[in-house]
Amino acid sequence: MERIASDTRPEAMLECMMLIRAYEERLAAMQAAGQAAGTCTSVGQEASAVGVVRALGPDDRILTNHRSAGHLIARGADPGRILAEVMGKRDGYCKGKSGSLHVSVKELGVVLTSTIVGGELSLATGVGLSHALLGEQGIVACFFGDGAACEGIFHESLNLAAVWKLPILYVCENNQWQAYVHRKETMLGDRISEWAAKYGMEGLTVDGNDVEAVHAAATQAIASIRRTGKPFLLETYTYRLRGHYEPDDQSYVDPAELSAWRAKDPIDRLRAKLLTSGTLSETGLQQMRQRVAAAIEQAVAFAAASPFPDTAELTTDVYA
Amino acid sequence: MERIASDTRPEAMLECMMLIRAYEERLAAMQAAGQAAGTCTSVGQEASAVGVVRALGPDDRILTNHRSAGHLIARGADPGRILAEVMGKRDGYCKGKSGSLHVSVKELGVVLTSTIVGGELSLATGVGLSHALLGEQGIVACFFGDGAACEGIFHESLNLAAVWKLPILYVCENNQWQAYVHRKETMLGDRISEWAAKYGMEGLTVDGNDVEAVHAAATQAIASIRRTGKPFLLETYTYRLRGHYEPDDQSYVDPAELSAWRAKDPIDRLRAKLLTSGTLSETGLQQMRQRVAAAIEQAVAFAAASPFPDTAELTTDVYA
Amino acid sequence: MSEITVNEAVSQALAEEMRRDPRVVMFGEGVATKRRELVREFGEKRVRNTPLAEGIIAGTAVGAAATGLRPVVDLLFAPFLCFSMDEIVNSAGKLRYMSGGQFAFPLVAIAMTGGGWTVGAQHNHNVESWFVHSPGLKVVMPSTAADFKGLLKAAIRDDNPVLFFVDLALGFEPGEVPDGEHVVPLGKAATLRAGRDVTLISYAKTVNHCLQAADDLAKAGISAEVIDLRSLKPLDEKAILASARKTGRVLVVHEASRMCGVGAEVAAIVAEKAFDALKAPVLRLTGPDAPAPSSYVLEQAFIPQPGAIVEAVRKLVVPAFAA
Amino acid sequence: MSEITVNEAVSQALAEEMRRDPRVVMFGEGVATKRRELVREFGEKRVRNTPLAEGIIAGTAVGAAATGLRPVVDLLFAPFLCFSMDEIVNSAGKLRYMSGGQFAFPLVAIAMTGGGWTVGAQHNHNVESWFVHSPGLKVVMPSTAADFKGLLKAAIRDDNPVLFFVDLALGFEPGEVPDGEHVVPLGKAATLRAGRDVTLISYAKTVNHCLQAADDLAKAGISAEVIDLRSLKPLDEKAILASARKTGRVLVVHEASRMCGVGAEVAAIVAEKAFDALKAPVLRLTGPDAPAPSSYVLEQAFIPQPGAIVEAVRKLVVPAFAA
Ligand SMILES: Cc1ncc(C[n+]2csc(CCOP(=O)(O)OP(=O)(O)O)c2C)c(N)n1
Ligand SMILES: Cc1ncc(C[n+]2csc(CCOP(=O)(O)OP(=O)(O)O)c2C)c(N)n1
Ligand SMILES: [Mg+2]
Ligand SMILES: [Mg+2]
Repeated sequence: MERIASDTRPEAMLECMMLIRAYEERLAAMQAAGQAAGTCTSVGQEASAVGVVRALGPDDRILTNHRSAGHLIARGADPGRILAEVMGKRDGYCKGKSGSLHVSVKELGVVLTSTIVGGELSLATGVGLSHALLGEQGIVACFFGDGAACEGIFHESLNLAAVWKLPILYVCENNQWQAYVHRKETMLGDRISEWAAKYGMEGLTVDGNDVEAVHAAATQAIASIRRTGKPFLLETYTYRLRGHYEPDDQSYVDPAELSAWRAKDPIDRLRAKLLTSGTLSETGLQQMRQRVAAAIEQAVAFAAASPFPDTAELTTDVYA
Repeated sequence: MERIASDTRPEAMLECMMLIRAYEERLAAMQAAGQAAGTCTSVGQEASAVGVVRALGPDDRILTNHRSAGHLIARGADPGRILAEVMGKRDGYCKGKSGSLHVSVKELGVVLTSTIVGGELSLATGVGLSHALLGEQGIVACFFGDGAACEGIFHESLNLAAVWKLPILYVCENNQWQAYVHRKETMLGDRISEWAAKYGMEGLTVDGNDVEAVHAAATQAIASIRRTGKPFLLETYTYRLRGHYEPDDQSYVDPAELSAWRAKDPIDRLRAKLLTSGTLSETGLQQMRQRVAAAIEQAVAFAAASPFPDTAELTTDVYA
Repeated sequence: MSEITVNEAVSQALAEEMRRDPRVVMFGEGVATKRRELVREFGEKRVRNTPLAEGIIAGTAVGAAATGLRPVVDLLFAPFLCFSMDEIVNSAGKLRYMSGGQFAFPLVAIAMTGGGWTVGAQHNHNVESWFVHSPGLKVVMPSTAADFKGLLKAAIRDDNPVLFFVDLALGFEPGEVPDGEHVVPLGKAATLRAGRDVTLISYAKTVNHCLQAADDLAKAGISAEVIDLRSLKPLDEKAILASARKTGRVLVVHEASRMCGVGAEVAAIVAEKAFDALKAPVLRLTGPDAPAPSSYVLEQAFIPQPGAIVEAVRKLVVPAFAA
Repeated sequence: MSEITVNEAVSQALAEEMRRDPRVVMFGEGVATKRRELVREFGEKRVRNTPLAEGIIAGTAVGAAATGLRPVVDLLFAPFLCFSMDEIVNSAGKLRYMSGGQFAFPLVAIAMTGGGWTVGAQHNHNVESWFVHSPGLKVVMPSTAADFKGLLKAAIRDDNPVLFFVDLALGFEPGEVPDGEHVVPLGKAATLRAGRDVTLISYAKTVNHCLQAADDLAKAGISAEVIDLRSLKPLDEKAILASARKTGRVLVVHEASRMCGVGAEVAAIVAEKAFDALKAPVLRLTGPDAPAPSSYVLEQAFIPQPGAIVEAVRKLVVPAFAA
């Protein structure tokens, strides 16, 4: 039985970000060692994931993209089952059938991880319609990248959501990269949230490396959606600190830009703040690190121990 | 041999608009009588077609949509050959293979009439790229509707044209209708030109029922494109006075809206103005009417006399 | 029984299923304008016009289906499906599997196609085989008013995504439809005429051409069995093979182009599984490898006509009769 | 002859054709990042990154092709072609015809697909048969480094739109490629191994599986001919039929799903035109009717493997050998 995580204390959000980071770095290391298939990490973007997801309620639903481990873990998904899925094991959330970039978890309200860039945008309106028509309480959070904002489906999705007044929180994680292409090569503007006005939708850009700011902005946006029923576009301005798809030597990345953003690491930032303010002690931090490390060891052991699916699974779950 | 029309005197533009109107009304009558297949007319929108097309030079290229008769005739296409195409006859511009909604005329620089809504938007950037890379002088005019502006390809096309600085005049003929759906059901805003800014593109809305205003705006926009190499979005705000696809009883149209727009008929307007100012005499107008009527009779006779294609044509022109 | 047209059969099916199940919703470009009676009965929330954007229309259906609704979307003409391929193929068809069975996608996408209205290749393209080839989807393409009604009802009740193709030349065709509840199961072919010498296998409007050809063949003493596939996926292999084994001669007829069409699949199945019963090569009579022309004469030449079917059958049968 | 990988063969073909013809341009998501050597040699105008938008990438290629350029676009993974279907099918494939021959569309669209990288069904889907079914397009899917080079060069020189599919498991496969100009004509199959008892017809990675199976079969005294189709459209009917007539037994093998796949077309052609020469049913061995799974064990089970090919051939051949 899955449990939706909901702790919004800064130290809980810090620990969650640390868990995401540890999970993804471990996975990247395993991949480099040939122990797991390639994947996309969200290193550097943990504040965006945790800040938004922890602002959601239990009835809300989530759709996300290929860089979804942070959203999943922030929602309470088990890193062991995520990793088992990445490794194509039977205990993965999707029985090993989806693999790394498409983990969905119905019990947690995670309808979709789409590795078709924009797939989450195309389904979100339908989930929003279900919420609107079936009298459900929750709203729909749809995470997508700045790259997805270049796809036509972005335009179609936002326009329809605005016209039909669907309860959708669009979250554009503007991490400056679209695989191997810098965002500046693909659009002339700088702020994707500004495109919201065109659809008659509210939009806002927030510092995506400040989890408390993200959380506050998301909370406000969600309140507005619950009140009005109308969609909202929140942009978390951030940076992809690792490569697009592991392994990736980032040879195409401007080192100056990269190190400028490294200096804004969202985990370092919150940790420093909490230590300085005394909210977190060094011992407390030490215990966090140990809990995170233990969780990762447990996850790796779980995934490693999980068997591969039976080949009979090849053709099950195709049709109802 | 086709001749590109270029006369921009108001009375020439009036006569051209009258020719378009006469052509389309005759075609609609033929369709009602079962003598021709269905088609989309541009009745009420002639000023947009003539104002823009007559602002183009001989090296410019045109891509347009299903409501293209006005653009074709304004460019100098022969109504007889257009009609022959609509009727599926051998002397149609496309040998009868395309039919009513897809007439292209290479010699006139008309690369495409797309009946896939948005098809013209998807090809326009490529034509623009050819112009930019092959050192050609001309710019590219791409006509599309307010409905096409809802398709994702609108977003993709404008964004790419802006990023690559392609010499494209996007002309959105905002006629308030998208087949059987009023534009207000499909978007919250009112001006499509305002979407241009989002792409870092210049945009402008002009009264689409005033041919001189349209011509002036297009001339200015084209000059800017020739000077800067950058795209421009011009919106001609107008109204579709007949139904979507002949025959169409317009039962779904608000009669008050329709009659308000009928009062702004672009042909009546210019004619009244030219008569009042003395640019055109009643006799001159009478002669115009006769020329137009004669041209239509000739076109109908030409199309009627043209044979159907040989069935061997079924499989020619598929591959090079 | 009452006689209604194919279009009326479709409208009846929609209304009945919306009445039966409040989760059924319908939307698309102009749906609310063209189906005023549905709006009147079920309200503007369940019957909607959309912006002109096939991608998000289909995507909205997929997302809605995953979370409790049972959408029916009208995508107008089959070539416009090109703008919905990601949503239909990559999402609707794959996400049940990719989620390990967590989500279901009960939705119906309706599209018109086929020659008869001289609308040209951007409104007329028989692409049903694309969806037969793609996993997770079902595909239906009826030929009679009764089947339009019964199969559309079954499609709406099915828990999988179903492509429902309407051959546009059939819209005003009248046909007898059983009164009361009438549901035709997906995956069952119909034998419209029994015969001994040859099997004609088809779907959509060319079924009628096969029936006409069978009449003509009967006059020439050749007894043709006519099978209407109705469902292209699941495909009724059993019915195909039973008839092929019975007559030993098979001609597959459809308007879609030949290469990798449904006819290729039927021929391949017969060549594999009824090989020992075959008395002649398996033939296909299909539209050519060309875009659909607009000109009426070319459009008619594109479609396999009864005369061409008779001729093809003669090639199959005459050697045997001559022998 | 020099030994290079498939990826190198593709790069060589691109560079050589861009050198030969200044109208050849290349663009797509990350093209300029990943092909720095082309940018260096031909400049940023001819080798471009694009925004992440497959529709306009393909559409730009179509418009450019109509007006004097010869674009090559990289659409990355085959499932992303779902976002380019309108541009490829409705525009590139149809507009020559719909314009009555006024415009030509010389362009190449490259896409990767196939199992081997465990990337799952949204990156791996063999949809080549969709394009074979659609008019006005050509389709190529090579298996050897030499053919990758030679066919890509031919595709770039062709005046029609060509879909060029890269089986991604083959990227690092080495192979002998003739030195100097090497162009392989579209539409010609290659007989990679001559045999007497059975014909194995395949394309892409499963050609290698057929060759391995043929080795094993040879040890069992069964002589298998192996044909690599290379071009799926135009399809080399002559080569298919000649071999079918020679051996009388045909097995078609591919990774794409069975229904309405290229195997169905090949089987249907054989069943029609080599009927009298057939000694056994025409068999197909294909991927299942399921999305491509990610898990390595399932992904391998999805792909027809040499062992399964041997088994299928035994079914075809043994009765005859036993008799
Ligand atoms: C439709 C589609 N096109 C291309 C790709 C290949 N691809 C995967 S991720 C990616 C970049 C996405 O950029 P963005 O949306 O900004 O998300 P980010 O990876 O930066 O989180 C690309 C091009 C894809 N998966 N799907
Ligand atoms: C992709 C696509 N979707 C739907 C249609 C059906 N259709 C033809 S014209 C039209 C309305 C187009 O509206 P707009 O772009 O505003 O042009 P207008 O007809 O008003 O000139 C529609 C929905 C089509 N031809 N192509
Ligand atoms: Mg990004
Ligand atoms: Mg309009």
